[in-house]
Amino acid sequence: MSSHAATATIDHHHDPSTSTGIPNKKLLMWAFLASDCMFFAALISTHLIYRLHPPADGLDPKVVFSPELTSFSTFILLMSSLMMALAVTAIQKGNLKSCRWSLLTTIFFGMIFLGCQVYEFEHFVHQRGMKINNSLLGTTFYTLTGTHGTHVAIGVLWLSLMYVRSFKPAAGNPWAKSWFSHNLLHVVTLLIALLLTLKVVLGLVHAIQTEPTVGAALGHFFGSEFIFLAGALIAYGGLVWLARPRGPVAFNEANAIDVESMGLYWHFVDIVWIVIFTAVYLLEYL
Amino acid sequence: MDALAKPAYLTHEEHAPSQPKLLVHPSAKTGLMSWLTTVDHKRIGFLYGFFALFFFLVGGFEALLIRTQLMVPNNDLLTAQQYNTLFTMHGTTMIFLGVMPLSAAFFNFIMPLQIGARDVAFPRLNAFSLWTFVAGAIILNIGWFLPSATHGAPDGGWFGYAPLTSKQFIPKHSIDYWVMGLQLLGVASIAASLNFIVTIINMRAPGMTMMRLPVFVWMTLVTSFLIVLSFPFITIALVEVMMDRQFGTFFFEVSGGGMPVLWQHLFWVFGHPEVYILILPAMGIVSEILPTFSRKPLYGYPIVVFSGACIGFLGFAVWSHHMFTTGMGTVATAAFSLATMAIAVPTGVKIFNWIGTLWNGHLQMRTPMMFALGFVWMFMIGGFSGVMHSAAPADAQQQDSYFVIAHFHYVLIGGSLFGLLAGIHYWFPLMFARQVSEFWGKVSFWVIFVGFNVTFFPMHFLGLNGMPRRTFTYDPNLGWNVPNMIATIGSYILGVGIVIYFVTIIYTFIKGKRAARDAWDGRTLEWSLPNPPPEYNFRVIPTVHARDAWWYEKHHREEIEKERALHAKEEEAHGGIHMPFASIWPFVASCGLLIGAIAVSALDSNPAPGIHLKLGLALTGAIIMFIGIYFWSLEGNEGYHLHLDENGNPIEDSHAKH
Amino acid sequence: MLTFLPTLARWSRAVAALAGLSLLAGCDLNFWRMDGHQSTMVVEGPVARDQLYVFYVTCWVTLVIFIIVGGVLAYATVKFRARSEADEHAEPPPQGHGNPLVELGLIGGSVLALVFIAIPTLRAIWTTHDVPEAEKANAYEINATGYQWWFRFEYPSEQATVDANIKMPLVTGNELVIPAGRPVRINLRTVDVIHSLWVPKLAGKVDMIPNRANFLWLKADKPGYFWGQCAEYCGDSHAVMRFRVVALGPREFNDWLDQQLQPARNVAPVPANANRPRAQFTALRSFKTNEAGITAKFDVNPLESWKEKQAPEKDEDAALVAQGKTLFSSKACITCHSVRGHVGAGIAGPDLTHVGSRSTIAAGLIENNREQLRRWIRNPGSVKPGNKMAKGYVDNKIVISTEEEVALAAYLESLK
Amino acid sequence: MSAPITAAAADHDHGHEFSKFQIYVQIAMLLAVITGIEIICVYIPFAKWIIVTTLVVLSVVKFMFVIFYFMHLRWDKPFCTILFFIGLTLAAGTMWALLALFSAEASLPLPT
Ligand code: HEA
Ligand code: HEA
Ligand code: HEC
Ligand code: CUA
Ligand SMILES: [Cu+2]
Repeated sequence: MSSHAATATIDHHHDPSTSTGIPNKKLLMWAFLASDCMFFAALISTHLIYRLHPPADGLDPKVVFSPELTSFSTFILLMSSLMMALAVTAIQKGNLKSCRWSLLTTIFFGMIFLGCQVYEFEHFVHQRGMKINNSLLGTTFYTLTGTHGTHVAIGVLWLSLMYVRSFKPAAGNPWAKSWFSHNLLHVVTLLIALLLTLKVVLGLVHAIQTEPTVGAALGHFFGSEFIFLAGALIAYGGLVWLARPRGPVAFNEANAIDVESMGLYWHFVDIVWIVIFTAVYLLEYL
Repeated sequence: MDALAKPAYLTHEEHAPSQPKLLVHPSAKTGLMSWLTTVDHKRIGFLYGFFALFFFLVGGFEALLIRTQLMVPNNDLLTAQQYNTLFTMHGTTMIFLGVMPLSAAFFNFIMPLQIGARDVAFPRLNAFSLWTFVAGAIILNIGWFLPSATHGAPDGGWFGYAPLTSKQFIPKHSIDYWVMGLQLLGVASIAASLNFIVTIINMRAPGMTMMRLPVFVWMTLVTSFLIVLSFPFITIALVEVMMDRQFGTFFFEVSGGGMPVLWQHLFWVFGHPEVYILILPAMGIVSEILPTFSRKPLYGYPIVVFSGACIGFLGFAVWSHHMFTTGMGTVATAAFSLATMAIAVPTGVKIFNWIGTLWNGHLQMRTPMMFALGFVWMFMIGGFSGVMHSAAPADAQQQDSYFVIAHFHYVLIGGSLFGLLAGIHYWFPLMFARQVSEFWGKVSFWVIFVGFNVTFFPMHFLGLNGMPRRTFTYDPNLGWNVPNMIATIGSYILGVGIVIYFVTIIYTFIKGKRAARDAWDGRTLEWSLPNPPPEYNFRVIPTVHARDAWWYEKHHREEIEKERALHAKEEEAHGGIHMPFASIWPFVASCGLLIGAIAVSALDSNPAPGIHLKLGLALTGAIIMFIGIYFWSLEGNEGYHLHLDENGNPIEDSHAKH
Repeated sequence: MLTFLPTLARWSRAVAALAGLSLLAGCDLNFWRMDGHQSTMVVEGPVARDQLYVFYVTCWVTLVIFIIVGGVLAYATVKFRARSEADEHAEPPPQGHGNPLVELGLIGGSVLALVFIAIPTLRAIWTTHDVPEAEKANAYEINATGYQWWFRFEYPSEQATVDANIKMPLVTGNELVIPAGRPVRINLRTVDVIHSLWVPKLAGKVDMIPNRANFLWLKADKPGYFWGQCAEYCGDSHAVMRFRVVALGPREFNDWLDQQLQPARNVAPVPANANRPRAQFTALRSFKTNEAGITAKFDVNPLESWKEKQAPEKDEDAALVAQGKTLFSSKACITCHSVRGHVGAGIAGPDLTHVGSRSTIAAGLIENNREQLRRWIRNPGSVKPGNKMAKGYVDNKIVISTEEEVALAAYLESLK
Repeated sequence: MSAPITAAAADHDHGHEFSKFQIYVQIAMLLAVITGIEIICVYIPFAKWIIVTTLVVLSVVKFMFVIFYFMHLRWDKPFCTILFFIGLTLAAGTMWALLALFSAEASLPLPT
């Protein structure tokens, strides 16, 4: 069930309480990812089959897609994967502070990716006229990338909860009593911060895509997004305040496996994107 | 439920933990709350079995209505609509709410005992699977109780071929129930299977190497793999249908370029592994029963295991044999035809090895053994008609005829169901500490056996004589009257047999005579336990020295005693027996899923305020689920410890968090 | 030694039960002759014959295996069973684990058996797939389209007269007339959901799938009348989506074509004073739901009975027919049905230009005669659940009196 | 894979802990570069099959780097790799079979 040793040095590649030495959670995650491969196989097959036989008057993806933005978000997702990997190494070495920072960065990158995707969808719908219910391309494209986006969103939520959880006070910490309500507040603030970030990212991308120069873009951006930017900054301030140290916490090396399995999920979402990026976007440009 | 009542030491007052109210662990050991919050794999297994048998009776009742309608030509007992609903629900119910959960009941109850574990790897995930399965069952059946003009129970056939399931052809909500119901069942099955995979791979007792696992455990493992790898396909396919119905997408919509045949591929990529999901657990059970009652190890254990895995994975390469008549072209047809035939080889290997197990044995003809032998015979016949289907040209005549109905009822009833009924009899003494009457057990077997054959054997002839399936009526001039009449009478006999079976079981459950420990002179670890097994299963985790671990222990008593005493000390030094806390949160999460699924499937988006209500309720469901999962994750891996003396009496019990 | 007696008794009881059953059913158990109208075992064309041949191979191979494996299983069960209570608790038998050589042998045997099945299977996959190369030139092409719940047949190579200068491919419904002895290649299409075209005596089924260009080929050895049915669940009335196939010799086929290519027939008006009996407006007896709409006529001598239908009825009442013809437009029938040469060019329902010459209506469900026509026109929904024509009645608020019913039936019957 | 419970294994790979940071960063850079190459690739006027093959190979390389390094399959018990590859192979195989089936002439949709 759970590992007995909580303080002694932990070998992160061997859990003596299981038959194989692989921690249960890790095994669960790998099995789930094997299953998730099949989910995406079904979705990608659907998309590709319909790309193989597009309806005669269907949309041309080359007209719809905008490769720059997608390349950018691909890059961001790769970087988030890097941060995730660093978070895992950090907690494995017991470096809680570094782990938290890496988690936050991962979350942040994840939000940028989501922001780009939301922007992309909105752009495709309103500017390029591709809706989920007006073309087969829209149908399969939005469903496939949307499912991936949902995976990212769930990942972000998971990361956020893990981040907040890392403040759970250890047994004996007097703060433990009031922690529960504090924890709720923390979650809510983080979610608000994330949503505002999303809004701001959207605004920024929009500005960059519509304005000819960087200066104009920034002007546009600050003009329209000022309130949200301010709100986001306040929320971040709140997060920093909520995260002030309050005695020993119940989150340490022993929790590395939690972070690690979450990381596996996150990386998987990343590699699915690697496939989607090639199969859905790049192949269209040949 | 006295038989399942827990020993007295579990009714202690809990220490009040210094935690906010919401995080206090439920401590009820009896009553409704204890069942809703249980994380004990045995209780969860029991609940799976209870619901499965209930739905099996419902599905059987539907079958009897079907048969009654077909008893005579041009019968008008049922309308076409009702009939179509009945066969759809009969198939769906039997497969997803009858046989699969009944198998899951055994996985839950027996598998951890057989590998010498105290629980599954993720007890609360297990509870979540159970309740999500119940939620799915509710959604599937909810249509019966709503107006049939706008709602109604599903009526698109159990494989719901597009585009019949589209809004255009079936505008009412019946299909939405089918989609969302199956979706929840998929979530439940995948979650449960992931749990079983981790449990089997990681929670084995020391010495229980993979090649010492009981065959039933192996089949659980293979089945679980099949589930996690095949359900995604139907999940995505169902998502696509749902999108088509709710958001006007074009996945299977011809006017937008969609290809309905894609649904068939996505469905059968799932559908064929699914039929092995239905049979492998039964094969596992039979592979336990035959050795026990032959008093001899399973013949050719490694090859039986290997062929099981082989069947499982070959099963992914044959799906298009359900589509021989969809005009796939010669090459594809030939390829799938040959691949399908190939499956007969590993399956045959199992049959041969079962016979090998009997050979030179001392066969004890007890009820479980009768069902197990019935399984071998009937499954063989069903398998042979499967091979006839696999020859594509012959199948062009058989597909969608009663020949298929005959084939799959032979493998499903004569196979899966016989195996599961055998399993109930076999493990009954262990589960409920009661011994089922041999006489009534055998009576029920023979009535079921005869009724089954009388029902389904004539269907081969019906099919070859051109009777298509899913027809609510037929003309009297086609030569189908007599076999149909016979089949219907047979189904009544079968019904009587089932009733005898259940009455016997229920009677035994309430008043049966107490069963001795190790009632059948068993071979695997579960028989080393007292009956019913205590909540912690093993006082001391056993060390396994041989394939039939308990048989070995029985023949090496002294050595084992010594080893056990030593290990007891060691475990005590490590803090005693770790038990997980009960938890209500998995149940809450499932309730959230249920509410969300009802919102998506039962509510109209228009007229006017509809969409708001729908979104609102869906969101409510999502939030409840989220809350459930959140609190569940806050609980962490906490549990308490038990300390027992040699006789299994508590020394003291303390709570410790982990 | 006599311990097997109880078993024997049990088995005898089982057999007796079976025998009793058949008595109960009150019929002779001749159903394994399997020679019904839709039999796949008594076949009349090369495609079905190839398929049957493969079936026999699978059947014999598995039967032999069944006898061998079943024999060994039965022997083991009887031979090694514990004879008594004491025997059960005796010293357990030797704990043998298996023998790889036996396993290998059995695997080899199984593979060999499968090769026996696989070879004819592969051969037949190719022969049943498409018209053989040698006969391609001689093949006759037909387009079949599935509708919920009836079939439309189109003869692309036959140009039928619509009026003086318009010609269109010949269209019929629910009764497929084909040349006997000639391969027929049928293109399979559907306008709504999946259907499947199945004439068991001529060929196995192939599905009609939306957005997919399927086809099947078949050949009738000699002239004949065949029963067919939709074989893929397609909604409410799937069970009663049937059709018939009529195979005719070359001369007769051409005669039939000639007749069909004509526009709808007009019944010559008879002088007003001619002393003809007036039609009798007998009330239609009330049919029970699902009541059979067939007589033994087509079972006994189907092809002859069909041929009879080709000639005009003897007691035609021109006035009544004329009245029916008017009603056919005024009652909105024309919105869904075509009667080539008369008013009416609807395409939602079967083409009725020569409906009088078909042996069945309502997609093979009921026989084409006066009584059944009236039954159908009065309440199509009760004959065929969910029927689109019934819906058409409701949508168009069509009400038909008994008198009108008779006239319409007379008109339809006159369309030979 | 079926090893019974053993005592905690020795600290076999504490050596590379230090360098992991660098490995990760290097791999991230590599992935970014490969992505760049891919994007450029599609505009190179070579035969289509060459480009497609290149793209597939490059994606697979990226894929493998992520699972073996970021997801540390490389340092984990081989069983994790086996487990994941069961799903991966089946997924790839099924996808391939589906695409092959739908590329066959019999599966062309009706011309519109
Ligand atoms: C428990 C479930 C189960 C099992 C185990 C099987 C097992 C098999 N099935 Fe069956 N099948 C179904 C459930 C199952 N099936 C269902 C539910 C459907 C219909 C779905 C629907 O349309 O609604 C179906 C439909 C179905 C079809 C499609 C029919 C059609 O719609 O046209 C085909 C075609 O190939 C088929 C083939 C097989 C084969 C070859 C096996 C093989 O695995 C059988 C192997 C076993 C043996 C052969 C017997 C023992 C072997 C020996 C003694 C060795 C020697 C034998 C030989 C060498 C021949 N099945
Ligand atoms: C495991 C699966 C399973 C099982 C066990 C069964 C069991 C039975 N099945 Fe079913 N069947 C299917 C799976 C199964 N079936 C599937 C998948 C289909 C295809 C559906 C489709 O086409 O979409 C099908 C279709 C099907 C048809 C074809 C319908 C058609 O195509 O038109 C028929 C017809 O005879 C039939 C009959 C029976 C009978 C008589 C039983 C009997 O064995 C049932 C025995 C049980 C009883 C007789 C119950 C006795 C109980 C009581 C009398 C008490 C009742 C009390 C309460 C309700 C509280 N089944
Ligand atoms: C809304 C459309 C619609 C209208 C209006 C309609 N029909 Fe029909 N008709 C159909 C359809 C559809 C069928 C095929 C029904 C089936 O077999 O499922 C049919 C079948 C028939 C048939 C049987 C044809 C065959 O070969 O099986 C006859 C005869 C017929 N209609 C006559 C009439 C008459 C007479 C009227 C007017 C009083 C009429 N129909 C009005 C749609 C319509
Ligand atoms: Cu058309 Cu069934
Ligand atoms: Cu199958």
